[in-house]
Amino acid sequence: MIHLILKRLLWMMPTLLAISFISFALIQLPPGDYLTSYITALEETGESVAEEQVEALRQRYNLDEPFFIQYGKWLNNLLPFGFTRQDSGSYLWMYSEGGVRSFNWPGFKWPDFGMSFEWNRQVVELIGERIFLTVVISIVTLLFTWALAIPIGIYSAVRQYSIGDYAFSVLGFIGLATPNFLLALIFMYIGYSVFGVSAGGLFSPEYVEAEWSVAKFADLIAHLWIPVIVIGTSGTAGLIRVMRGNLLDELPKQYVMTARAKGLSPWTLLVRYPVRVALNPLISTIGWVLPGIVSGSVIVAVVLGLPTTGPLLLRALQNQDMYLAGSMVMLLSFLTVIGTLLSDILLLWLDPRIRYEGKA
Amino acid sequence: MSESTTTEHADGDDLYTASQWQLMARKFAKHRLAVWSGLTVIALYMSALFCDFLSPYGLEDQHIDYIYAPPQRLHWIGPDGVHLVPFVYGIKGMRHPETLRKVYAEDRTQVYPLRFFARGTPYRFLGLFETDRHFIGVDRGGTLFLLGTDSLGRDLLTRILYGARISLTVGLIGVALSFVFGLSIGAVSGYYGGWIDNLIQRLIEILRSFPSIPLWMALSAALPSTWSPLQIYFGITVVLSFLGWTGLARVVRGKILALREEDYATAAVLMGASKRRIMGRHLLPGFTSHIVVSLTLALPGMILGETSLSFLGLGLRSPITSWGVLLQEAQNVQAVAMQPWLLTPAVFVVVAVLAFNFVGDGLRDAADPYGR
Amino acid sequence: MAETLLEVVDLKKYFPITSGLFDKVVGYVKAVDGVSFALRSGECLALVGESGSGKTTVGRTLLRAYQPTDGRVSFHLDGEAIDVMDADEEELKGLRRHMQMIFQDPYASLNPRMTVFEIVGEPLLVHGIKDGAQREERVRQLMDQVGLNPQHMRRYPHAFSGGQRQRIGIARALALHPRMIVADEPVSALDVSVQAQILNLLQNLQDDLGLTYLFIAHDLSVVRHIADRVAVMYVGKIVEEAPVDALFSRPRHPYSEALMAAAPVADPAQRQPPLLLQGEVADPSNPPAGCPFHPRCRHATSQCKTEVPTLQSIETDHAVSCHRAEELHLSGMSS
Amino acid sequence: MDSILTIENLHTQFFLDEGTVRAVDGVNLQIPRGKTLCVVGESGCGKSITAFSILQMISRPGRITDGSIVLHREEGDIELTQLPPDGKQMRRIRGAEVAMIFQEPMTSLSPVHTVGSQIAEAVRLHMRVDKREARARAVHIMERVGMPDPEGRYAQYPHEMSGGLRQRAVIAMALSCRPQLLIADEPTTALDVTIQAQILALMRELQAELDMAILLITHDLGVVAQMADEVAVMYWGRVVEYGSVERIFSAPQHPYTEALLRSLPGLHIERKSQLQAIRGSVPDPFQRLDGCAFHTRCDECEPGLCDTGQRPLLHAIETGHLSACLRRKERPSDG
Repeated sequence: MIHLILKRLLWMMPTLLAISFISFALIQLPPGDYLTSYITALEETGESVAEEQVEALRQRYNLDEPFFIQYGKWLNNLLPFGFTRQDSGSYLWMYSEGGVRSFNWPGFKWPDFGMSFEWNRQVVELIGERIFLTVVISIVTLLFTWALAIPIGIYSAVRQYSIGDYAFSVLGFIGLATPNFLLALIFMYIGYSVFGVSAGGLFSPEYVEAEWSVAKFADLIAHLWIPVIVIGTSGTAGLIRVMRGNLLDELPKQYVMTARAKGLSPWTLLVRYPVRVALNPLISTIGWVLPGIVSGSVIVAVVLGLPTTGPLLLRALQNQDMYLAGSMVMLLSFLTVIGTLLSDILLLWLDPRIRYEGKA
Repeated sequence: MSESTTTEHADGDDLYTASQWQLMARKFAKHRLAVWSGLTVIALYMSALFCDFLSPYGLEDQHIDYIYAPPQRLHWIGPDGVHLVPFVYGIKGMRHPETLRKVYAEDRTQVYPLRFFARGTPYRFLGLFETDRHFIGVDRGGTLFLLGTDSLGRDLLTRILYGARISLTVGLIGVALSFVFGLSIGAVSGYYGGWIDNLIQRLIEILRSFPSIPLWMALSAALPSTWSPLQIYFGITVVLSFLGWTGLARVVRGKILALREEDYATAAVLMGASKRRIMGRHLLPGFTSHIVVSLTLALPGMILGETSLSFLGLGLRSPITSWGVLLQEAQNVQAVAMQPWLLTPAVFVVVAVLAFNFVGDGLRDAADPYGR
Repeated sequence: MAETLLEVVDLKKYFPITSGLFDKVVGYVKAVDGVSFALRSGECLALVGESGSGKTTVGRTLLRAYQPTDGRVSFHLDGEAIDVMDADEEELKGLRRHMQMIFQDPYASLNPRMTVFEIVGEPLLVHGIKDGAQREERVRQLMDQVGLNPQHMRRYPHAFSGGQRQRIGIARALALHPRMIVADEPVSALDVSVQAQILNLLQNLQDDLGLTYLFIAHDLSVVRHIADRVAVMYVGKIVEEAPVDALFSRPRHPYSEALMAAAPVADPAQRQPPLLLQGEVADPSNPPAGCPFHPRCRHATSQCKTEVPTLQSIETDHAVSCHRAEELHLSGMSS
Repeated sequence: MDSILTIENLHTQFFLDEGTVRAVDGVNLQIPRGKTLCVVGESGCGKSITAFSILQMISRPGRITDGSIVLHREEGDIELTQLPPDGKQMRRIRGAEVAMIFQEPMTSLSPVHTVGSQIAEAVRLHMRVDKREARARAVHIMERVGMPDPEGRYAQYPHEMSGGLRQRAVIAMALSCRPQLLIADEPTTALDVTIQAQILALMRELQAELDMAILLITHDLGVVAQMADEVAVMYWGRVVEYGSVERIFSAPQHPYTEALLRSLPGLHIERKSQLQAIRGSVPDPFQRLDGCAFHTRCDECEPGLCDTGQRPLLHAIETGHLSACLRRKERPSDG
């Protein structure tokens, strides 16, 4: 089992590296460089930019260097350990001949995702809390999806072709077919026209700027359900299909017959045997449910005005604030990779068959 | 041989000589919802094809006097009794005394019966010849806004019909691109195996771990703003298919791996059939139906992707008209609350996506007519 | 004695087992571990064994459906021995005319998307008979030969029962006039009443066409009925090889004896308490040291636990791989 | 005859889109107490569905449409078909009085529960014992069915065991509550012959010890000959012949039984001779046939008699020997 986890961890490395590479490529994709957009942005606000300031920025972002060297330096910056830039502004590993001064390998440092041009702040600062809220929403949505999809899936499978099954199927398909943002709009419309309140945001106005407290947390919970339902609907619909399918595959199997022939009551039988087995593959669906949730949350957050990564990402993309955008895309992908890894480990722990194969 | 082993069946040769596709068609035909959905899909594409004829106005016809006009109702019964052809009343706009917003009311004195093959804005029918005949319209002086108008006084029904052209084809081209990539990469992966397979599988895994919308957003934000509408359109399809091919490649690879182990594939090897023949005659036909299914199921995803991106302002932009672009007008609650008809393009999105899903589902059930 | 058609020398087929972080190969399933035998022209040699004995792998490897790990297979054609294992694509295609296979599963072995005409005609097409009418004529003839109605040529496999499908598979194997056919459990998936039909067909074809069979099976009564000689396999090796009569009346390997005792005889008058063979078939990825059968053998001595026996001739045509073959008196199937 | 179970005129049908399958079409059977009744027939003859019907484990789209199944027990008879299929009474009978084991040892056990816990669960369901006691009993019965190291095996998962061991575990589970009747549906079909012999011997041994009746469902006439006291031959949803194992094998009365026995290769048949195959194949399950269902394949079929009217009923040839042949009604013969 340890072997399998190690193996998965090892495989995660190239995945993360590839994600960082694609993310950096995204940063580089738009024509022109950020400095140009930055200067334009500054000039628009009426500030003038000094020549040496531009030069300093050019240095800081290595804009004159070839693509791969820029990538290497960017990567080096965001790793929590590695080579630090020396006072001279040169990288140790680039100029080893020129005399080693000092380096703090393998010491740790805070990852440096670069600067946001628009906000003129560190990317890390900007996305810290937003990433946290994104994670909270994703996890709660995942739980919501499961809590709803599993019982419905079981019902649909056990009562296959009943009216309830058909009703859930149709509802599920509609859920799949409705774009997230439309659902969000509908919710807001209902909130606005029926209750006369704004359904947006994650906090009541008085808590937006407040420090974390029990009251703020309670307020978060009270606001969380709308985005969770909106984001979770399509995933729930998909999972119902999966659960129903899994269970329908398991129901006619012989071990279910054997257990029934023992004299188990229908309910105990169902829960203890086929449902238990059908749940296992469901865990591995986290791998594709999670990117969906993160995706959905981005759009929904824009519509509902949630203080998560979504609106920030959209703004960053619209303004070509690429360090911010690239870092966010990368972090969101990292999150899903880590989520998938966790689900794999969970599966390994729950399913003796996989554990056994790992041993052999 | 001492005995004949063939049993004659009463229901004849028909079922026994039916090919895979015939069996599939028969099974599909039993799936009523899927058949209706299939007809809906065909109807949607037909209306997209003939949108300039079907719509009452031209795409960019602006009616300055009728900004944000609500949908007009079709009436059968007028002050003068029952009409054989439905009609609309004329509408009059006026300022609300307090909010100063424009409100519209029916003018019951003006009756405009629906005219078929009415004259209107000229257009080139399928690019073939110039005409000004529209399927429906009303006489000069009247208006026919069955789904209301937008902020520039443009007829929404017209714009939705034109939008279908873009929204329904973005998916097609995206899927076509995914198909080429998915099939070739999946086939290479499944057929050659080894390190190539391993590499491709890793790549797919990496691409799949990206949340699609943020990646799409980033990619489409990277499209140069100097591009022409057509270039943007193709740019978006490429962006959409960037992730679409992975699913298909997996299906293809899995199927090849499974079918390669089938005894009938071994039999072909043992008779000395060439690799090309085994691939083309034994493996490929084994999963074409599955490819058709996954393509059908990939289309709605692409349509949703386009709609979402355009809605956020990162996909198609006006002057291109797509359903997503139309929905941009419905971006905030105020707009939706005041002009709920602006959401009607979304109804078309939902219907189209639903229809594709049901067709795909029906095809999936019919795909394997040889289930033992 | 008839001339040798096929000679197999020290055939080995190992499947790697991978494990660990880098899928390192940590061992091998030695599915076939040094098998040698010869097939004489026109005879039926049965390969008998339980699951995991490697009998199916032998059949597939010598037809080069699997790449062998080691060993030599030569096919004797018109006085010339052709090396099957080293044959290149071109030579192999030529050889395939003469060596064909019949499969166990009548469902999996026919492509459901091809008509009977296409299935049976495919070998002809592959080997250059492009003319449709000519192919149709031959397919008609083949269907007739295996007892199918040629009028059903345009039907798809799903229109046929298990037994009929097996006939289609046989017709396909016969299409190129092969000299030798590997029949891999051709009747074990069929119902009892159909099994006899197919066995009769196989025998008639052998008589009419002078075919040579390598008949892979686990059912001893079928083997006794159709085979001339039998090779008993246990965990990748042949443990005994003998003419049918000799083997069934007086087996020389304890495993052969045990197999026969375990086979249920369809006669309630012959209900002996079977000679119970304890334990299970050894794991081919980790066979026991010495004689692989020793943990289950009643007659095992300390020698059997350490020394690997070799297949040795003890009578004409009768070879056995047991240290105690000479001294043991084993009983076969009584009749 | 003292019987444990009586089945009368049982009809079980499956309502499919393509039509109705009369899987069991008027079965009459009595299972003698403490003895083994073998139901033999080809695939699709309804033998397994009969077994499932006894435990009322027919699920949609199937349904018992007619007939009665009566379990005779000390406290009085009980008609199983009158009980709600998943009601308390039926559940008390399942596993405790009537137990069942299935064909596939690979899939008979839940893959995500330990083997021991599955056996202990059966114990706890029907006996008032605590967890520790249930575990002890489970270990005990595992030992009794010949599983080496029962304590260690208790915590193992099914995939960690071989097919033979799994089938032993399934038998242990079925016998844990000392049932009066064990229904075994092809319990050895998926096993190798040597393992099959072990399992059959184990069943015989346990039967004697527990004095239980066994309903053994199989297609293998060899297994029938080795195991049965009484035999019921089924064809196309009905019992066509019933009698003691000696009578069935030495003097079969129904042409189908006769033909089945004749078609087997075996010691009494000359090697390489033509087997007497039954022509044709089992009729399509959706078909309706008038008269005797076997008439399409029967050499003795008399047009006008065998292919018209109702399906023939079983009639006594002599005490304890019944047959359902229309032609041989009047003239019983020795085989």
